[in-house]
Amino acid sequence: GGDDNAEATTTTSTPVTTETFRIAVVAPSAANDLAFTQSMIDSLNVIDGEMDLEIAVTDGMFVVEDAAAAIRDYADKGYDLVIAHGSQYGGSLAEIAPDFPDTSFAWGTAAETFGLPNVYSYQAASDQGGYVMGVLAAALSKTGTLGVVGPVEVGDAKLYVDGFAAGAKAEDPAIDVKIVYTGSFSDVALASETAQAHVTAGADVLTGSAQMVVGAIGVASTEGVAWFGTQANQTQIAPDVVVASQVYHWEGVLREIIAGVQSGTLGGEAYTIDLANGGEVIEYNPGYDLPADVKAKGDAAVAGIIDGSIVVGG
Amino acid sequence: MLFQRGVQGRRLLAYGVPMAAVLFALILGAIMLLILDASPLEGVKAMFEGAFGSSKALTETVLKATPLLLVGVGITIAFRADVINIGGEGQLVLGALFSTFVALNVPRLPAVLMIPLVLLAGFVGGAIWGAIPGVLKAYYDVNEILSTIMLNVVAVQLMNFLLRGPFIDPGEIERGTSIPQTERLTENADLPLLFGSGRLHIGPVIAVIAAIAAYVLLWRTPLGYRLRAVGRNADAARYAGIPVKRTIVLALTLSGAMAGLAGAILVFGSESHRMVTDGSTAGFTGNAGFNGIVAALFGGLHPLWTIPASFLFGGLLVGGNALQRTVQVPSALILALNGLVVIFLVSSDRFKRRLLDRKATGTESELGDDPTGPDPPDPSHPEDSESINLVNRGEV
Amino acid sequence: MLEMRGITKRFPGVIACDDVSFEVYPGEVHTLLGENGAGKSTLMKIVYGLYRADEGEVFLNGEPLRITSPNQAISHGIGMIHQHFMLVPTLTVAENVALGLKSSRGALTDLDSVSARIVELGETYGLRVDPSTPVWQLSVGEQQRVEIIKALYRDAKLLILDEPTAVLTPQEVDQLFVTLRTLTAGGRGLIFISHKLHEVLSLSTRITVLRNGRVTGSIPVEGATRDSLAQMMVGRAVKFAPDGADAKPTDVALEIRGLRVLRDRGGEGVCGVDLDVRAGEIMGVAGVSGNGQMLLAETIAGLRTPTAGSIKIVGTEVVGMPPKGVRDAGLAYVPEERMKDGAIGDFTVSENILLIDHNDPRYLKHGMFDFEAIRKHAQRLVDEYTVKTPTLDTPVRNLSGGNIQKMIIARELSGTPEVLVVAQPTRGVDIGAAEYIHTRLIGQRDQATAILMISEDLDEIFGVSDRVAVMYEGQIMGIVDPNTATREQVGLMMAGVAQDEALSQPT
Amino acid sequence: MSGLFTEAVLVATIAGGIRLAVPLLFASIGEMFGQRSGVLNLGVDGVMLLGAFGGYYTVLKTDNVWFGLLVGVGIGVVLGLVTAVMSVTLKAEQGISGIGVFLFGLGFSDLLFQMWVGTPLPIQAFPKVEIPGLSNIPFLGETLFSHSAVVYIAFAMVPLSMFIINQTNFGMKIRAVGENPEAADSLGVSVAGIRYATLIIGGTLAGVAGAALAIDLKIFQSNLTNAAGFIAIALVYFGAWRPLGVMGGALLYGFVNSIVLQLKTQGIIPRSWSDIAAMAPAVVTILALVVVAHRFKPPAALTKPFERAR
Ligand SMILES: Nc1ncnc2c1ncn2[C@@H]1O[C@H](COP(=O)(O)OP(=O)(O)OP(=O)(O)O)[C@@H](O)[C@H]1O
Ligand SMILES: Nc1ncnc2c1ncn2[C@@H]1O[C@H](COP(=O)(O)OP(=O)(O)OP(=O)(O)O)[C@@H](O)[C@H]1O
Ligand SMILES: [Mg+2]
Ligand SMILES: [Mg+2]
Repeated sequence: GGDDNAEATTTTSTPVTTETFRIAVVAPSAANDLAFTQSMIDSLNVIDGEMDLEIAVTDGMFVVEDAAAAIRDYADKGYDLVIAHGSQYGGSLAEIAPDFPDTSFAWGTAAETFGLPNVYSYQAASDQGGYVMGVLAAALSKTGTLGVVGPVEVGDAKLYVDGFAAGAKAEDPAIDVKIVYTGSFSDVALASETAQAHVTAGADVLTGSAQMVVGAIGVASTEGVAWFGTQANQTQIAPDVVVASQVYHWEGVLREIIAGVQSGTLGGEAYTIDLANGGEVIEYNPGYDLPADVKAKGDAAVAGIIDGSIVVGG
Repeated sequence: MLFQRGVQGRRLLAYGVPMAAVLFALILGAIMLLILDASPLEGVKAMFEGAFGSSKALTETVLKATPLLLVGVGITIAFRADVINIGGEGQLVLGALFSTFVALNVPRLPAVLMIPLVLLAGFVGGAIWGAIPGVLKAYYDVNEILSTIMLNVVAVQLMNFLLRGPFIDPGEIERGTSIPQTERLTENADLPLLFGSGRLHIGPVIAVIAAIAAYVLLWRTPLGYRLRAVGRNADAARYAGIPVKRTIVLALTLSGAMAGLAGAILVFGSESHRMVTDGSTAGFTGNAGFNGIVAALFGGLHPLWTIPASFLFGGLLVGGNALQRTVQVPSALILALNGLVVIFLVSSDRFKRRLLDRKATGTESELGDDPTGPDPPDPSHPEDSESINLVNRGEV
Repeated sequence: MLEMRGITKRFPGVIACDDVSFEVYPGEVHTLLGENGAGKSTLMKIVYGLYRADEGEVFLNGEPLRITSPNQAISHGIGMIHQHFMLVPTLTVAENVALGLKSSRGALTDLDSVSARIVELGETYGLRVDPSTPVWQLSVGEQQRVEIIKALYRDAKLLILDEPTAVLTPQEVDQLFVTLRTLTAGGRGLIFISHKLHEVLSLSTRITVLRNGRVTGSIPVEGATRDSLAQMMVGRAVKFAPDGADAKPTDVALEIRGLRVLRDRGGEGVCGVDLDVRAGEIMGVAGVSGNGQMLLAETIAGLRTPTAGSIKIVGTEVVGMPPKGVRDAGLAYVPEERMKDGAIGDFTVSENILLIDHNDPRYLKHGMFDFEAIRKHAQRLVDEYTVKTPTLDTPVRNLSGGNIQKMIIARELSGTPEVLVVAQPTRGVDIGAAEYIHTRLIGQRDQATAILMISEDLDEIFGVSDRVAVMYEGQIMGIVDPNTATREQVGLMMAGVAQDEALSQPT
Repeated sequence: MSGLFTEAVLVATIAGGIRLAVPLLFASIGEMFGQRSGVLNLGVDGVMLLGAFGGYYTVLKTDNVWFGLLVGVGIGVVLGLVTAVMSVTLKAEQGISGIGVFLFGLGFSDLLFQMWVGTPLPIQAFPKVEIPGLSNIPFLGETLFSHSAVVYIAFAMVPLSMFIINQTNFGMKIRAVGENPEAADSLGVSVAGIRYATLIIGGTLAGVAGAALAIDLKIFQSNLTNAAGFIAIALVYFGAWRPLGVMGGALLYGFVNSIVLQLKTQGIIPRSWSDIAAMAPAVVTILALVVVAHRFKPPAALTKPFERAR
């Protein structure tokens, strides 16, 4: 089937009732990466069902300068909102946005708007979800050893991993969280071996961030150890071992940004999705037999973070 | 006179060959577009307009061509000394890191000093990353294909390490976002814009100057003579008193330096005026280390011909991205299309050479090769003639 | 058995063969004679399917023959020993012979049976060589035997030998001729190419002379003399013994003391050599190939580092200097293997002439080449040494071997070297050119250059040298006066007989 | 520190090193054949990627890993043929032509993946084959004789290729063509034919390398190989064009990677140094070659297209 993801890669426009709102997304990895880029595309598609949108996607822009050119071009072509969906694009956006004062830009995941009136930023408090995962993982672990497969210790991945470690320690101060950054976002084989090394070292629960973790998930399923996912729902990769995934729902942020743009506010706001505002959702794998007491600890952590009794990170 | 016209015709035909090859690749691309339910005509139009259709498009193309040209010029120099440099990616990165280091440490230097200094730093960084495989080859017999590939791997990690640690924007630590990038580098190091505004900076001019310099070096100076002599017959060069090992090191050093210069230009001529990594070299270089090799070949491994070749190849890359945006096909298609173009280009190269050779044999000259005249004599295929046997047999 | 009619072959800028007709009968040795670049090799490559003739026809045993590849030539019973061997150095003798043949063991190699047959052939034709040795370890003479075995193994009826003797020692040549006579006695036809007239006269049954791609005559060997052949080749009389005033040697310009040098493949190749060459004399170095002469020459040139000893060029110690330093000290050097060491095939004639002095300010203007000056210089040398080349911009690889040699000698003598080391100066060079080169060497000597001339050609050694050093197993056996010593005496010394013993032999 | 030298860790390190070496081994043995005959093929990574996708997709659809491997073979043959047409018949510049195949493979495998699969779904893995008797040997059994079937196939390629190169007529021709194509040609050996054959072998093994990688990881993703094809090329130089040497190189690369991972897991290499540690395999490979490289010479005709004079 050639058009499984047609909506992600081709322009869709519903019949014009009011004025069509035009959004362009520039993203580093593939639109269906089951991770960072897909979380944004999925969210846009949800909104697309609610209002009259025209969505253009340029994915696979891992070359920052190419992404910058795409951002510029979309702005030039009069898109109402250009989303620079990659933290590495920020530097470029800071230079491009002032050239297009009438265009609204959104940048994520990031915390900064450079003080520009036409730049929104959005980020995910992935450490919150990470914390919950850490609590769950520590509670689930029989060996007292957890394994983390990280890419390079930066950005969203670092935030998630740090949250995970904090959550695990909070649940069980004696727990051993082994964190390995492989040094690559794309080396699937190395991620797989890292997972294997964790298992050898006694880990019975694994997690990891970035697109190369598919290799680690494979090992988790072969070895029958539990896996916690992030950024997108990873259940379908290994239905038997994925316990839960932290999933980003950007819809809320997007709705606010679009509303803002339509009412003439082109930027200046920094959004964070988190557990409290429903942008981050812990999606459990219904097929995984998670002990009720463990799940209760996870729910308690979520509640604690939402009511402020648990503070994650700085 | 008639004969003369025949030669001209054939030369035109010869230069038509690569064009035809690109066209052929594009036709295959059009078929892929059809399969993806997109209009090939619209695609071609988008591509052309995206690359050459407006001053903005041309600017993008020229900027894209700049690292290709510099890397390509470096490839040419190495190739003439019979060295294959696949380390462009790593050398670009090292050039960028060196120049970034300078900009981070002496940010207050006035622009007149700052700009030459960061360019020099890039040059030096790339030169060092080229000199390493050079020394390994000349003095330890380590094949440069192996060492340049391995050094590319090392360069990525070095970049990640530095941008994650010592070079990181302090703001990233403060905000806890930890994006592996430097702060916006000092404005004193921004490459001056050619027309005062817009995006076109002096980078392309530097690249063209470098290409001309490489041409002069290779064909008008004793140093270039030595590079070429070592490339064609190292034994004879040694016999004639040319320091072969040092010349090999020099070839890779210069080759790396060109890539390093490109790295500096990529940083200080970028939109963001900072260095940022996505964890891979390509995220920073845009594969220029590889594409530069292609541009050099497209240019017949001649520094001057590499100028238009880089421009066209840069246009292809920029046009490809525009095609992706306009027709909304997956970006992977563009990469595949680039691959096809390269495949057809290199495959057609022999036809072009044949056409050129037929008039050139026996009278071709490298000495004082006229840049506006015929293509350089076929450098890569001395075995065109059976007399290579003489050389081979010498080792028996 | 072979007949060629009206063969014409053009290369850009030259007609290599111009309406050549030529035939070979079974049991005969038909020699092709001609100056360098006359078209001999080209003609033979046409027979062997390496080149295609532009015009003309080839018949084999009366049948018209269209050979487009060596493979076809082989299957028609034609074998060729190339001017430059066609051997794979990393393979063993047996593997080189077996290459391309059907194996009796199907997909597996059958080197044992091939080896047995090689030994058998070796015994029949006097071509002894160890089948299991890798070819790179063989001496040139042995390699040539492998080439002949290859052809015989494939049962070649017609054998082409393109300058087979150029790189052989006199003993090896004698041995080869014995083999070749055995072959013709068995009814095989031979085409032989050589520049050495005495060889031609002793081996051939018929001689065809080429000049500028055209046949100038085809005569039976009876009645042919060196002078008549030379006349046909060059178009004028050739002097075989160059004359010149006697040497007037002065001070020692090249002083070698206790020199020891290792071979590439282990073992000492030069074992304690002391030698003085004075300005204004030609010191000939006689010796069978492989006795360290080349190591000696390369060490003097700075291309090798000795393990012990000293080399002084007009008083300057050059051991430890890079080749450039040695040249700056006053050395010029004509290497043995011209295409490997002496010239860059892809470079043009003028670029090659520039090889040793591309840094010379005379050819530079503002640090860049002064092409006008370079061209003038190159043109002068090409004219002076009659290097046959279409243009100065022709790649040297397209020149014939002899012309490349002349170009190298022209280049090396163009400075005014204090010391000239020249190895095999006329190897593969036609007699006219050889005469000229000898004259130039003597001329250079008379300008007070010290010349060390290494040669395996005793005619050359005796004709040109003022003194002769004989080398054997890395040592100088002695130094003799060519005017008093005989060839036999030198030959004995070359075989390791001590000087006093050799000189006491009756002459 | 305590955990480092336990037997379990040692076993895991060795087994991991072997697993990481497998795709490299397949690909570099294949590349070695091409280079022995005088052709440098820089397109290995592209072929691996297409083989990886083909293998993955086939297993996804058929649930049969052997079909997947077979499709890897098929893709390899086709691309080997393409490479041969380019480098042998059209005599394209070898230092460059492979880059086209690499870029094409990188893009096209991803394109097909996005068109036909979309989001990554897991597939079956190779069955583990415990060699009867041997796999029960303490320590050695676990490290060496308890792997998936492809691992054994990969290592079986080593003696097999040694046999082909050294004992068969075909191998002799490969060596001759790579050293002195003129000489081989003058004896009627088809230089082009031999080079076509070696490039098809090379393509096949690269295709298998990719398929084996994808099936072993049970997944496909854009740029799955992460430039392993280039490493494989480098390892041919490392192994001095000899099967045993190439195997040594692949194992060295795999082991250094595996050891570094274990050290990271054990916390011996601090996290702040993880990028620096990731340089280790490349650096060690270069350093190892510095020690031994001068002893070996590449095939004399490597990178030089052969053309008979006319
Ligand atoms: N491949 C080629 N391209 C151009 N010219 C060539 C080529 N091969 C030979 N020639 C020219 O053809 C002429 C004949 O060359 P050939 O090698 O047949 O001479 P030869 O008689 O064998 O000389 P020598 O005695 O020096 O070996 C020469 O002028 C040479 O420069
Ligand atoms: N390791 C070895 N195994 C077998 N034969 C060898 C080996 N080393 C040298 N030889 C033989 O010795 C001969 C001479 O060796 P070498 O070239 O080192 O001496 P040379 O002084 O340079 O001789 P020439 O005067 O011919 O140049 C070679 O042709 C070869 O046959
Ligand atoms: Mg000849
Ligand atoms: Mg020798």
